[in-house]
Amino acid sequence: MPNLPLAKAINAGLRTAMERDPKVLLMGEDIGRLGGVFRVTEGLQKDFGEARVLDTPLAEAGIVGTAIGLALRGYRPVCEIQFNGFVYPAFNQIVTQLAKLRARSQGRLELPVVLRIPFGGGIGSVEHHSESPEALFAHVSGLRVVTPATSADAYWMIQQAIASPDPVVFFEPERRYWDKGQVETDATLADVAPLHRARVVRRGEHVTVAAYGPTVRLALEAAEAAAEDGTQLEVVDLRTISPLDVGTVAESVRRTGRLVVVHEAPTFGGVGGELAARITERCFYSLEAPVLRVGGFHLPYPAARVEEHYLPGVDRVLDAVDRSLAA
Amino acid sequence: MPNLPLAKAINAGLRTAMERDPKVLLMGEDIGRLGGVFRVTEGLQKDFGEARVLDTPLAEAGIVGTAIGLALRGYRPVCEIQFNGFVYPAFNQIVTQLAKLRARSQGRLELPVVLRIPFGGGIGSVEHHSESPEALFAHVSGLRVVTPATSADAYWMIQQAIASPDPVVFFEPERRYWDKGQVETDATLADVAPLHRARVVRRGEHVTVAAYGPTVRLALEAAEAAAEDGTQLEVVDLRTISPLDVGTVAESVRRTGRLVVVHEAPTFGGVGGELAARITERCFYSLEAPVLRVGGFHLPYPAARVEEHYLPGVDRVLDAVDRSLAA
Amino acid sequence: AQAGPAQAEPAPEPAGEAAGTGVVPERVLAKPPVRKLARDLGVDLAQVRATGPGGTVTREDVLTLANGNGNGNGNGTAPAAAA
Amino acid sequence: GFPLGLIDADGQPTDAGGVLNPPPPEALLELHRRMVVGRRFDTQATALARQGRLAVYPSSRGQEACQIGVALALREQDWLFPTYRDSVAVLTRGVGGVEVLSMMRGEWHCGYDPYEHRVAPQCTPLATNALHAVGLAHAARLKGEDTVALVLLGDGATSEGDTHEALNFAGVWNAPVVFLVQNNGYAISVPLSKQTAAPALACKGVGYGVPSLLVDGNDAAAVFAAVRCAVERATAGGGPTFIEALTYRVDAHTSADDPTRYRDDAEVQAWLTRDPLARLEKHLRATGLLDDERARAVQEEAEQVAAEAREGLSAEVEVDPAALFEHVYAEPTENLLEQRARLLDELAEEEQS
Amino acid sequence: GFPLGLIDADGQPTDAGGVLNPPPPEALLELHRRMVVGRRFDTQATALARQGRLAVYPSSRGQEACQIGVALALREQDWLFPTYRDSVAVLTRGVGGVEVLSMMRGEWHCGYDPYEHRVAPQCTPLATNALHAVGLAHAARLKGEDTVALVLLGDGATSEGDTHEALNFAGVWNAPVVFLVQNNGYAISVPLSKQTAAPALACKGVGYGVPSLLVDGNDAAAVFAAVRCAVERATAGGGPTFIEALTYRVDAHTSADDPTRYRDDAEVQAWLTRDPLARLEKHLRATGLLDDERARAVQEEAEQVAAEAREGLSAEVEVDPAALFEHVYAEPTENLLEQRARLLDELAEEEQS
Ligand SMILES: Cc1ncc(C[n+]2csc(CCOP(=O)(O)OP(=O)(O)O)c2C)c(N)n1
Ligand SMILES: Cc1ncc(C[n+]2csc(CCOP(=O)(O)OP(=O)(O)O)c2C)c(N)n1
Ligand SMILES: [Mg+2]
Ligand SMILES: [Mg+2]
Ligand SMILES: [Mg+2]
Repeated sequence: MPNLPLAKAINAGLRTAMERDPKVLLMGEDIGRLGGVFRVTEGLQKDFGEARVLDTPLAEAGIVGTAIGLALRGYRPVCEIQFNGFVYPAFNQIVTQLAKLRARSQGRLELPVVLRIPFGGGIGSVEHHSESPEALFAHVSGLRVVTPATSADAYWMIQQAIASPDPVVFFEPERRYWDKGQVETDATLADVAPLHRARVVRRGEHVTVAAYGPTVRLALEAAEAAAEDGTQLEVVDLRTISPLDVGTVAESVRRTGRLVVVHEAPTFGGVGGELAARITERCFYSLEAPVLRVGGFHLPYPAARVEEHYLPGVDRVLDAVDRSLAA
Repeated sequence: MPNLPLAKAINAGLRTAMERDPKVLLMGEDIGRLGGVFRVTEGLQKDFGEARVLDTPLAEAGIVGTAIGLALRGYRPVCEIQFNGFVYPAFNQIVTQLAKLRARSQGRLELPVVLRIPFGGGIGSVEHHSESPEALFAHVSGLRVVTPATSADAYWMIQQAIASPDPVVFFEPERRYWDKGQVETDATLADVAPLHRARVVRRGEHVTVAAYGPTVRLALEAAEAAAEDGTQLEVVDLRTISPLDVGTVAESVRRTGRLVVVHEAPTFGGVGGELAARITERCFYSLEAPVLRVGGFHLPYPAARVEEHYLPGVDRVLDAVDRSLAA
Repeated sequence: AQAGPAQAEPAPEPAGEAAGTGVVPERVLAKPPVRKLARDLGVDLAQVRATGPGGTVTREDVLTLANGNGNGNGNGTAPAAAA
Repeated sequence: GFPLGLIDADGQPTDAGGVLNPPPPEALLELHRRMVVGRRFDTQATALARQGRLAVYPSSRGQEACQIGVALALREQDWLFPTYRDSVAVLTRGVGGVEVLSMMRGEWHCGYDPYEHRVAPQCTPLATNALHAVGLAHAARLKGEDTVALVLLGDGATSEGDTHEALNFAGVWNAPVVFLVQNNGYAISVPLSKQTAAPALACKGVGYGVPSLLVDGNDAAAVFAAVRCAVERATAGGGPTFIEALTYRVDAHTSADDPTRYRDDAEVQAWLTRDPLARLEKHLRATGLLDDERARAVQEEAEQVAAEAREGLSAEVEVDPAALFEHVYAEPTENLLEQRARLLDELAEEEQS
Repeated sequence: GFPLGLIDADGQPTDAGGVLNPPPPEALLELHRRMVVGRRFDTQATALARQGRLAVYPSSRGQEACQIGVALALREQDWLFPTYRDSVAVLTRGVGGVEVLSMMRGEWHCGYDPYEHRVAPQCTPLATNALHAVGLAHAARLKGEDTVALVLLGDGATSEGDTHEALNFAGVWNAPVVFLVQNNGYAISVPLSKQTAAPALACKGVGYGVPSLLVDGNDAAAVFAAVRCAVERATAGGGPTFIEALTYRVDAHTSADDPTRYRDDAEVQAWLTRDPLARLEKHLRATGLLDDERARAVQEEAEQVAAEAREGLSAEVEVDPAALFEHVYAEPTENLLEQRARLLDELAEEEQS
């Protein structure tokens, strides 16, 4: 059971998927010879050739648009968007085409395209490299949106995303790329948890904390800290953003009576609002406190020097936990 | 006090703004000689000339991108996006540039650009002509997002949007273009309600219903119907989506204890979720029932033949009201 | 769920709203599970004497009245408990 | 001379500078037959829109040489990526008349199986389909299949960034794809002079290393020959071709449009003298290929197609709102199932009351 | 010959086919001085990035002829729209060294007042700035001002749809704008051959009716002359110009990049023989315009600029997190004020503990 950094786990997952299915192609800017700016595709062009790992021209609409055409003939393109802030040139292709062609064709056209997007901050980068745009994709029907928080999930979820008959936007937490974790590579796709299920990653009775991608580790750190004060947090790794696994969270909240949602994206219009609304609908009479959200301010993501003030940290999570308990 | 259809009220507002300030320019596809596909700009090119009412090439990124350049030199471009479904080619310019250049320049660059976008369904149109993408813009900081529901608001809000030093996304409810309403054109911009305030448009004690744009009339119709059964709905026209005027809604909910939010966009990830979360945070102890949302299904907007099943109607609003009262 | 920490600190929200606006809320203030408890026990919240922070009705307030050893004051707007 | 043509407005043969191969007689007759049918279908659809049987209809009247030239020049295994304006090309490719009009009728789907006739759904967001065509063409190359993709674009659509990205990818990948721009003079109300300062749209290919042709888009023989030539080049590994076909939209942009606001009738009249159908008919009559009998038979067939469309569209369709939820994903999500259940409840309740 | 040049790699004058006007001696000396300073600044910035004083730095080493040629050819009233790679051009335009590096230092803002030197914020989302330049140029025309906008683009950026839309709008509006592409051979790791199949990027202008030039981008005199020529044309109402400057990125893409993964050192070495600074120096020495004394003075000035940057960047900056909330809107929204208050509370609490 190898111990892999998250980036390497995705690399391994891509490799496995490419070995299993010759229709899996990788496309993107600098993913071939360079192996991607985060080296997630390192070595794959060398081993699978230029026909299966394509260094495309620099044009995101072009990447997604041609991926759609490839998918129409049975390919399963996995497109790398180099950084979160550069997905927008492709937004038209994603929203009006990739997401809708299945419905427009009454299910006759299937587009098993995966868009890999590194997201989130904390790596000291410059502007447009640390944003969290997942809510913009979740609102668009026809897309599936997921994000792994650990190496094990990264390895399996990328394979599940590729195997999915639907387009999947696969967000990769930049600041967790180098975090290591055990990966059970001997299992099979059928054995592992389904792509669209949240997972309780720590049990606790006082407050449920829901997080995804980069904030899962943060939530776990907060849980450690809270435990020292005698407060037991239950941490849910959402894993899937669209569809949201509201059931798993609701089950937890019915026990704890309290929920804090943590993400890096601005709270305003973010995924936390949706989860808060849904949980409040489902668990109204169990709620001892309003669902609280911890997230980014409604600001352009600020570059390296100021990001520590922007990013939700353990203190902010604990503060929300306290406010929840005080209600 | 003229009685104007909403489209004509916007036309009149544009005209007034252009007369007052020679820096106001209109740009877009077919807005000049044709007067726009909804005729909102009718007659303006004739009266103000081709230099101030520009028929642009067919390229939305081009429209918004050049509008930014024009704004850098003091112009106030008002861009028409022909239909909601065609704003996405401009999304990159809107999100990474229009919304962020003020912050990136520490406030030295001011971009008083207005994007007019007809939105919502109910006019029997084909695909991509009836969508409600406002949540995608609300999540993006640096943009202001508003929508008028009446001719009077249309007339004044478009002028306020143009006068705003910030970029404003101005959503126009397509199916209300032909609805007539009194417009008090003799007032001044300083007299009328501020751009970013919600308004209680009907008083009632039992349930608050918040709506915006095309659904305001729907909410009022529901209130009429409910009143016949003795249920008094308080109807709030949000008017502003970003920033949201949560205070006005909270004040109402503290009295009624119940809130139903109505919009045409899919509820999943929509503006209703944000409002629900915020109101629940602020009015937790006043809420007799969870905030309920009435909105579009999480589907591609279906064209003419099926839209009546998709669009929220009076029955769905009343059903939510009943569910709220039953909680 | 735990009552301990909740009693240690006043709930900021209702207190803030009531104090901040100077407007006496017209509704009985209670969190949803307390509302449910009252309903399950057949207690009219308006009859409960509210002792929670910011004039909120607590679970104990409901139980007190339900057990017959409370005297409702009828308006549910008891002064905020001392913080 | 430019644009390249094979049959001039008076039906006289020209030589297209030897660049294009004149189609054989059977091909010319087939072009004629399908143009007659296509025009009749188009007229019928416009009438149906006027009657409210269609939500809207964008006519291709006057552009039949492009519609039919393209559809017939493609081989069975080739793919067509049409726009909303290309109903006649789609019809000619084999899709049934009622199916072709599904979108315009207000359905939530394109109405046909794209794989059956290798026709992508008619595309509304302009120029997005150009990239799909390039991707599909590249897929064919990867698979070693002899398939060419052809995308139809309007003059206005060439201004969109996606057209540029598509040409660029096509050039770099040497993809077997044909870009055919029907330059019909207008993007709704905007004339070409406000759309581009290029001397001709066909110049654009140069910037991508993509060979380009400018053809008379009202000359079905020329369009057919140009597309054939491009398809053959692509098949031989020669890569993409960009074809600008100069034509004119005789009718309104759609049934909802009022063209008198932005163009003179004189302009329309001038173009009517270059009518693609009349010129081919003249040519075929002059060369003795077409006689009255065949002309009558063709006209009857056209009436038949129109009648079928008319009848098909006057039949009330069962609307199944539940079907809306079927194809958003391969399997509906729980969220969609809940939403569907709610809708079905509503409908059941309505039934009762 | 192509590309057009005025001074070859050995410092010998060439005639650029008479197309370009050789700059006068003072201009050549100024080009030299600024290139020496620019290169030193660039080396310094790379070093600061290595030391962690900058979050990242994209070097323009080897591209000084473009950076300086452009900056000096523009007139005071003209506007420059630079990218992340164009720090040296921005510096040369008058922006202070520390300010130029603000973004790369990890600030949340560009660091300078765009109106002071008429330099837009350095732009990261590729090609978006091209449209801003066209809009600003059009604004100048509307106002009747004699202002030209110049946008810097990379070879990779020409693949983005926005570049195409910008060229098209510029052509249609006949806008006084210059597109200058520094074709430095790579977009990060992707060589030009995978970026386009065009024989040259300069061919692209044809498709927009925009006159184009291909110049030797390592020849500062040629770049200067080409831009001057374009500016004069624009000023005279001649509209936009597209200039491809052939050059090479000698250093890594940024300080975070490892170019050995995608290119041979031999290629770099070959380009070093075409160094823009060395050739101009050779030329100036040969023509007697540059002597040791001036060379030394220039070098000293360069050291001075580097020292200032070094010191400026080693000074710790006060970070005011509250400032983040100031400039999102002209007036912060209530929501932002609440968020700011929350942050300030947090910080106050941290202070205490
Ligand atoms: C991205 C996008 N923007 C705007 C529209 C609205 N629209 C529909 S057709 C049209 C004009 C298209 O002109 P052209 O490409 O010349 O094709 P034609 O209609 O003449 O066949 C416009 C602006 C659209 N469909 N897609
Ligand atoms: C829209 C967009 N996509 C991707 C990137 C990431 N990126 C930054 S620089 C770069 C390469 C740019 O190459 P080129 O235009 O040739 O300029 P150069 O770096 O060589 O100066 C890429 C892909 C970006 N900044 N913007
Ligand atoms: Mg056209
Ligand atoms: Mg684009
Ligand atoms: Mg480059």
